[in-house]
Amino acid sequence: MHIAKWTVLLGVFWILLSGYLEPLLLFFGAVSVLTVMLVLNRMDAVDEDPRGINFNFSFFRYVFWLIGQIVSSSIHVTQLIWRKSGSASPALAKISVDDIPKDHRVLYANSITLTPGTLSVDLDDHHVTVHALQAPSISKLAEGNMEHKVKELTGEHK
Amino acid sequence: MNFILDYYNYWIVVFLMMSGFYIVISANNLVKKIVGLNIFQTSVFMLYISMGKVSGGSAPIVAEGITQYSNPLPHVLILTAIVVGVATTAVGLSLVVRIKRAYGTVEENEFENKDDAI
Amino acid sequence: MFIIDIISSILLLAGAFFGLSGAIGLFKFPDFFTRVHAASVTDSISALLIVGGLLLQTSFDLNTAKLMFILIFLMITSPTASHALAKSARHSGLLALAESKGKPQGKSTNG
Amino acid sequence: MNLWQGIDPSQLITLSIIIPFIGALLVVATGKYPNVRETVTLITAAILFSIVLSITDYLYKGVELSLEVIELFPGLGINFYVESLGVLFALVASFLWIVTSIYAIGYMRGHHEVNQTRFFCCFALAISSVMAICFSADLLTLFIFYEVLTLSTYPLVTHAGNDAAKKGGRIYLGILLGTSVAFLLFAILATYGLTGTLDFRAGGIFDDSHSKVILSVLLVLFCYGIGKAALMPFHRWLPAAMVAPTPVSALLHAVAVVKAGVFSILKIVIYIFGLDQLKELATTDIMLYIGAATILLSSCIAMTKDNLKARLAYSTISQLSYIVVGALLASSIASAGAAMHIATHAVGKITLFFCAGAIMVASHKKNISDMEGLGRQMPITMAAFAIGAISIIGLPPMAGTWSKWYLAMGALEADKLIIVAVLMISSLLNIAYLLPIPIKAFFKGQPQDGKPWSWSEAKEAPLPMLFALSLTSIGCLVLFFYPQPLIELINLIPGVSTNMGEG
Amino acid sequence: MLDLHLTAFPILLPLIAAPIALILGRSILSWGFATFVSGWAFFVACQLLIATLSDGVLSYAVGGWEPPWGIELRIDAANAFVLLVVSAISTLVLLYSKLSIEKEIHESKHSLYYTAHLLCLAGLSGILVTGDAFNLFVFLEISSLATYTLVSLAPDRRCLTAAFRYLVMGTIGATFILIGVGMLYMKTGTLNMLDLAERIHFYESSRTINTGLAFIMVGVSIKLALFPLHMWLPPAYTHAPSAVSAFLASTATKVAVYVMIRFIFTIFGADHVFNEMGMGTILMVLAIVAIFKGSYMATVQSNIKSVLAHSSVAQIGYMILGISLMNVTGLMAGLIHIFNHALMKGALFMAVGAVFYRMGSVDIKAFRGLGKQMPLTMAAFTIAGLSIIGVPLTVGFISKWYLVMAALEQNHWVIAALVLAGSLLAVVYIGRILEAAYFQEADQSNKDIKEAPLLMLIPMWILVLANIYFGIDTSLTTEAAGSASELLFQNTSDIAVLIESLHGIGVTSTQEVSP
Amino acid sequence: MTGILAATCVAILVVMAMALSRAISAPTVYDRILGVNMFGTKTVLFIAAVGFFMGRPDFLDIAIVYALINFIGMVAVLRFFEYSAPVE
Ligand code: NA
Ligand code: NA
Repeated sequence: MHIAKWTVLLGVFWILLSGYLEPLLLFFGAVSVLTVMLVLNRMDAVDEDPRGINFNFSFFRYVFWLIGQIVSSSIHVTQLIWRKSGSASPALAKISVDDIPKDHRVLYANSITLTPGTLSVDLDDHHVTVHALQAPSISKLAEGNMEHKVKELTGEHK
Repeated sequence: MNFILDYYNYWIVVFLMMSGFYIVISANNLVKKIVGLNIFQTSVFMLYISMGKVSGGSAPIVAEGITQYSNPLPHVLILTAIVVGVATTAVGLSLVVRIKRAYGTVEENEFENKDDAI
Repeated sequence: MFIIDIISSILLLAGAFFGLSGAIGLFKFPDFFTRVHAASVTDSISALLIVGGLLLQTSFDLNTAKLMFILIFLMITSPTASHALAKSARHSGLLALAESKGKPQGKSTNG
Repeated sequence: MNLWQGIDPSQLITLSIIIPFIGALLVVATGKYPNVRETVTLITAAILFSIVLSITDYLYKGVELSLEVIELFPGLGINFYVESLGVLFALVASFLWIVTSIYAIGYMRGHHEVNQTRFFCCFALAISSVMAICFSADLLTLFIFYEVLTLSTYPLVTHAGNDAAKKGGRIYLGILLGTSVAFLLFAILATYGLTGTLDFRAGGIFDDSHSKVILSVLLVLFCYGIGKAALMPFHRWLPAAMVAPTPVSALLHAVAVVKAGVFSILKIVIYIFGLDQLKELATTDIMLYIGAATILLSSCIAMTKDNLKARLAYSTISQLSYIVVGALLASSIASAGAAMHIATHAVGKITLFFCAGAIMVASHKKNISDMEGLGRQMPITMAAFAIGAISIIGLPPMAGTWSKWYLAMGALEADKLIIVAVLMISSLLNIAYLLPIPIKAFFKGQPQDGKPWSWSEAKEAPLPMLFALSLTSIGCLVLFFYPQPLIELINLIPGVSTNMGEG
Repeated sequence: MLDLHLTAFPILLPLIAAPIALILGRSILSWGFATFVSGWAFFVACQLLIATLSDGVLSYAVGGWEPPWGIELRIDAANAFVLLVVSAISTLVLLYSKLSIEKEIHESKHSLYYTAHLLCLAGLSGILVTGDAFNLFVFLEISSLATYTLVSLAPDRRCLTAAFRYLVMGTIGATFILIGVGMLYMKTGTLNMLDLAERIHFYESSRTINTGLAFIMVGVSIKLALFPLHMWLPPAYTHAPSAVSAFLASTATKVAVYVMIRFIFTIFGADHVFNEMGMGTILMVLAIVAIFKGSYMATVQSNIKSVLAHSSVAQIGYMILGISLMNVTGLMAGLIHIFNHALMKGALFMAVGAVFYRMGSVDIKAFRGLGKQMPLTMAAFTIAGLSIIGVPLTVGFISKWYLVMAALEQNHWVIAALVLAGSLLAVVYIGRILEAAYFQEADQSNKDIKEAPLLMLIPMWILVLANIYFGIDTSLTTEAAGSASELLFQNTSDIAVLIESLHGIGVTSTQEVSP
Repeated sequence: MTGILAATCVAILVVMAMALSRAISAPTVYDRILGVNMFGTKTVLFIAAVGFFMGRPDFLDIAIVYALINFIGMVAVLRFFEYSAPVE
């Protein structure tokens, strides 16, 4: 099932990019998709298939929410940049990720990094080390708002 | 002044060429020599591409509604030249790897006297 | 159709503005990790706005798809890159300003 | 007598060159069985001599013999043509090859020399190239085989294979190759550039259209280009080649190498420049006086040499310059003298070398000072030495008289009295450095008891050597009493004649 | 008229064979296959030469695209002649290399060696056959890349630094050519050589074209190792495997000489390059310096391959001198020396390779006493050595004769003398080696050395006998080189006529170009 | 509209220039990588913007390729530093 899904996805992507539908070019497309699948297959043999994030409606809601976060934190950081220098009070902290299911932790860490002001420096089994431009950002993060949103994705409402 | 402005692309070519050439000659580290060689080759690519420019001509990829294009031939030639450049770099770097393994260093002054010694 | 151009211009200019401020931040901030934040500004908001502005220029065709792909690709890869960079720096022992100044670390929640 | 009546005459030329070459191969093939090898050499030499005789016969009959082998360059290549001067040299070389082979057999065995096969093989190759030089129709062919002669004799000079041989070989090759490439080849190319031809043509190929200055320079280049003529200062290769065993010296001095040198000079003077052209060139006199100087100087040096072979070497250098001087006198009779001197000097000098070799083998004596009283042990050798010496000096009844006579007449005809004086003085010098040797050998160092000499005391060299040296000494005599065939042959050379007043 | 597709064979055969040789894997298989293909290419080269000598120029539009748009393969007497040399030498070297590389290249790299050799052959043939200036650059790089790889296969680690330096200088040279060709294209808008020749002279004197000419001449001078741009050659040929040195010394630089000839005579016109641009004197002076420096350096080396490498630098000086004399005989001398030098150097390097095969060293000490122990190899070395010196009845004499004759025709008496003096230097560096082989005793360690195996002796002696044969029967070389130089001078005079018609003025009284 | 696009392009160029200068004069090697990476991602935006400015949106293909190469380059450099990490 997994292979079929990817083959279709890559095929569509190939056509989107090329925009040509002549048989010869389609043939080349098929060949390149096939090669990628072969390589993908070999890679799959390397590490087990992680349960992908399911792209349902709640995911898109999360994305929009994240964009909002990005905008606000960017504005915040930009203000910081334009203010006199020395106003930044960087901080480094470890935040527990025990409650977030394994396969969503990457999304959580990326979301932290994506929103300017906070940067996930390291991700291990129990914690994500976060570096923040301003100390309060860490505490804001600690409140778990983003954590909550990520968990919602998995459908487990605590 | 307009001598420089009108021919700014050729000035870039000359600058790249000379800096690449200088690096090739003066660099002690073999990898840097290859970097210099690449810069030197890139300057030639710039020369060819800029000679192909037709004033008012768009990029030489066929698209509807565009009648005037720049001359595609230099671009095609340079595609080949890039491939040649990449091949040369590949051979050069593989030689550097083997020199490192054989001499333990890629600094030209260090392995110069290694051989004269034996 | 005039409206779209205006919005697009606004988005583009905003994107440009954030890009420039991020670049300036690159010079103003004291240590490496703070500079990563400045850089991520340009990677995230500036890219979003500029690509958004460009999207409005396209008439919902192949180019739109390509732009969307670029945006999605950037949104996924730039945080990963920043993370990898920071992690690599950290692993090689580069101290963040916070640590080097002995400031109490931020309140760490439940262990 | 013409044994080769059957085949087409011009093929004789090919035969004369190929036979020694095949001989060389056969010698190598039969290297392991010395007796067979020696007979092969002798047979080949005999066959060659017969071929040369039949060529001479055709020459007398006025049959034109010419052969075009191959074209190296457009309009230029390896071509042969028989003319009397070439025949003269061929006769001398082929006859003396037989004699020297006989001699060498005795010497090699007596002196148990190492790698004799290489000696006989290279000897044959040298003769082959000499034949090619004799019959070359143009300067290019002459040059090609002139070089081949140098290369084929190099292994002979470095026969011993030790350090001295190597050094000698280096000087030998250095000077001969150096002069031939730097001067001779340059002159040949310049001549071709000027005239568009290199053929030997009676009266010469230059004419008044060519600038005299260039021709004069060419003359100098030719004279010095032919290093084998051993004109000073390019003579040092000859003494350096003394390192080689005596049969090789015989080959070098009498049979092939030096003869090829002076022969080439004569050919160039007669067939490239032409005697009358020569008169008008400024450098003719300069080279003439250099030749004269070489005669005198080398005779003086010869006197100082106690080693017999070294003395003979310097004697050869001076004798060669006789021929060069004869040629440069630009008089027909002087050229006749020069041509004749090739034969007379060959016979005379080879006798002396044979004696030197015999003395070496029989009494292991090299230096003249030790040879006092040797006459008693080696009467025949010493007698032959005396005859050879007298012939070299140029006194009757020996062959040398004729050539010196004609040379003197030539000098007179060209009213170059100074040359006449030089000839006189050099003869005196010859006497000074040659005659004392046999005289001391016979009349000095009498045994105390005054017992008259008896055959029992004789400790002579091996028979083949004795036979060879007596044959050549008789040759000196014969050539004096019956010079007619030789003179006839020389008169056939265009522009050269043995009687006065021919201009 | 032979089938025109044949003109593409010299490139296609080795090009297709190269990967196959790699796939074959086993050394013996790829050796057999490579030699077969090279032999076939040689056979085709013969056909092409015969065809050009009888029917004149063969032109083939690659892929059906008519010139000047498409790439055209143009074969005339000049390149057919050089192609014959290159393919012949390649076949003989391949035959020779089976045993030679056993002692010099690691077993695992044998197929790689044959592949690189075939690629080099394809590149060289491409340079010779193509009529398109840019295509020439591409083939030049193909052959060069293969050459760098070949040089780096030797056991001695110094081959790596030699290969690297060769790569750097070679790439700079090729890039100079690319710049030059670019400038020509910039001004004339075409890359086809003949088309270029016509259009270049439309302009009275254009700075761009002259700069292009300068770049090309310098670039090609690097490729053919003309003094002072020859620095890469000695280490490369010394430390490369013997079979590689044999192949490169006889072909690579020669093809570059052909390229220079092609650019000077066919594209720019000899009169323009030599008289107006004054390059004649520059080339002449550099050539003479190359002759003396190369020969002198050869006399002081202790490594024999280094002697031969420096000797190559000198011999290239002779070729360029021939060209710079700007008359038919001179050009003929240059072309003939390409042929002759290939025979000489091929044989010499093979002989040295045989010594390395037995002795494991090519130092002059290893040559001591070899005259007795390896008689055939040393005999081959002697004859080829005599040919380098230019002794009559060898090919060397023919080249020397034409060169001095050409100098005299232009009444450069001094140059003629210098050439003869130069050849005397060869007596020294060859003599030194022969003395070691024949007069010095071998030390104990190599008393039991046997003669080189048959498979090495055969190609060596084929070249040696060719050295003698073509020194005597010069009909083939004279006819081929003669018609080639006639043709090249015809190109030049066509251009001269063209200039005249374009500018309506009489052609300036150029150096009397005697056809 | 093209004016705005031009302005954006210039702005992006400026950002790229600053990123590059940061990379050149950076104290630590990681600052250099950060600068080069930022330069890379801005190039993607620049190519896209220039494409629209010159009315040739097919430049987007080039932008995509450049984005891919930039990311892979970044990962490659970091892996290299991961294993032999010289900290200046
Ligand atoms: Na962030
Ligand atoms: Na490159």
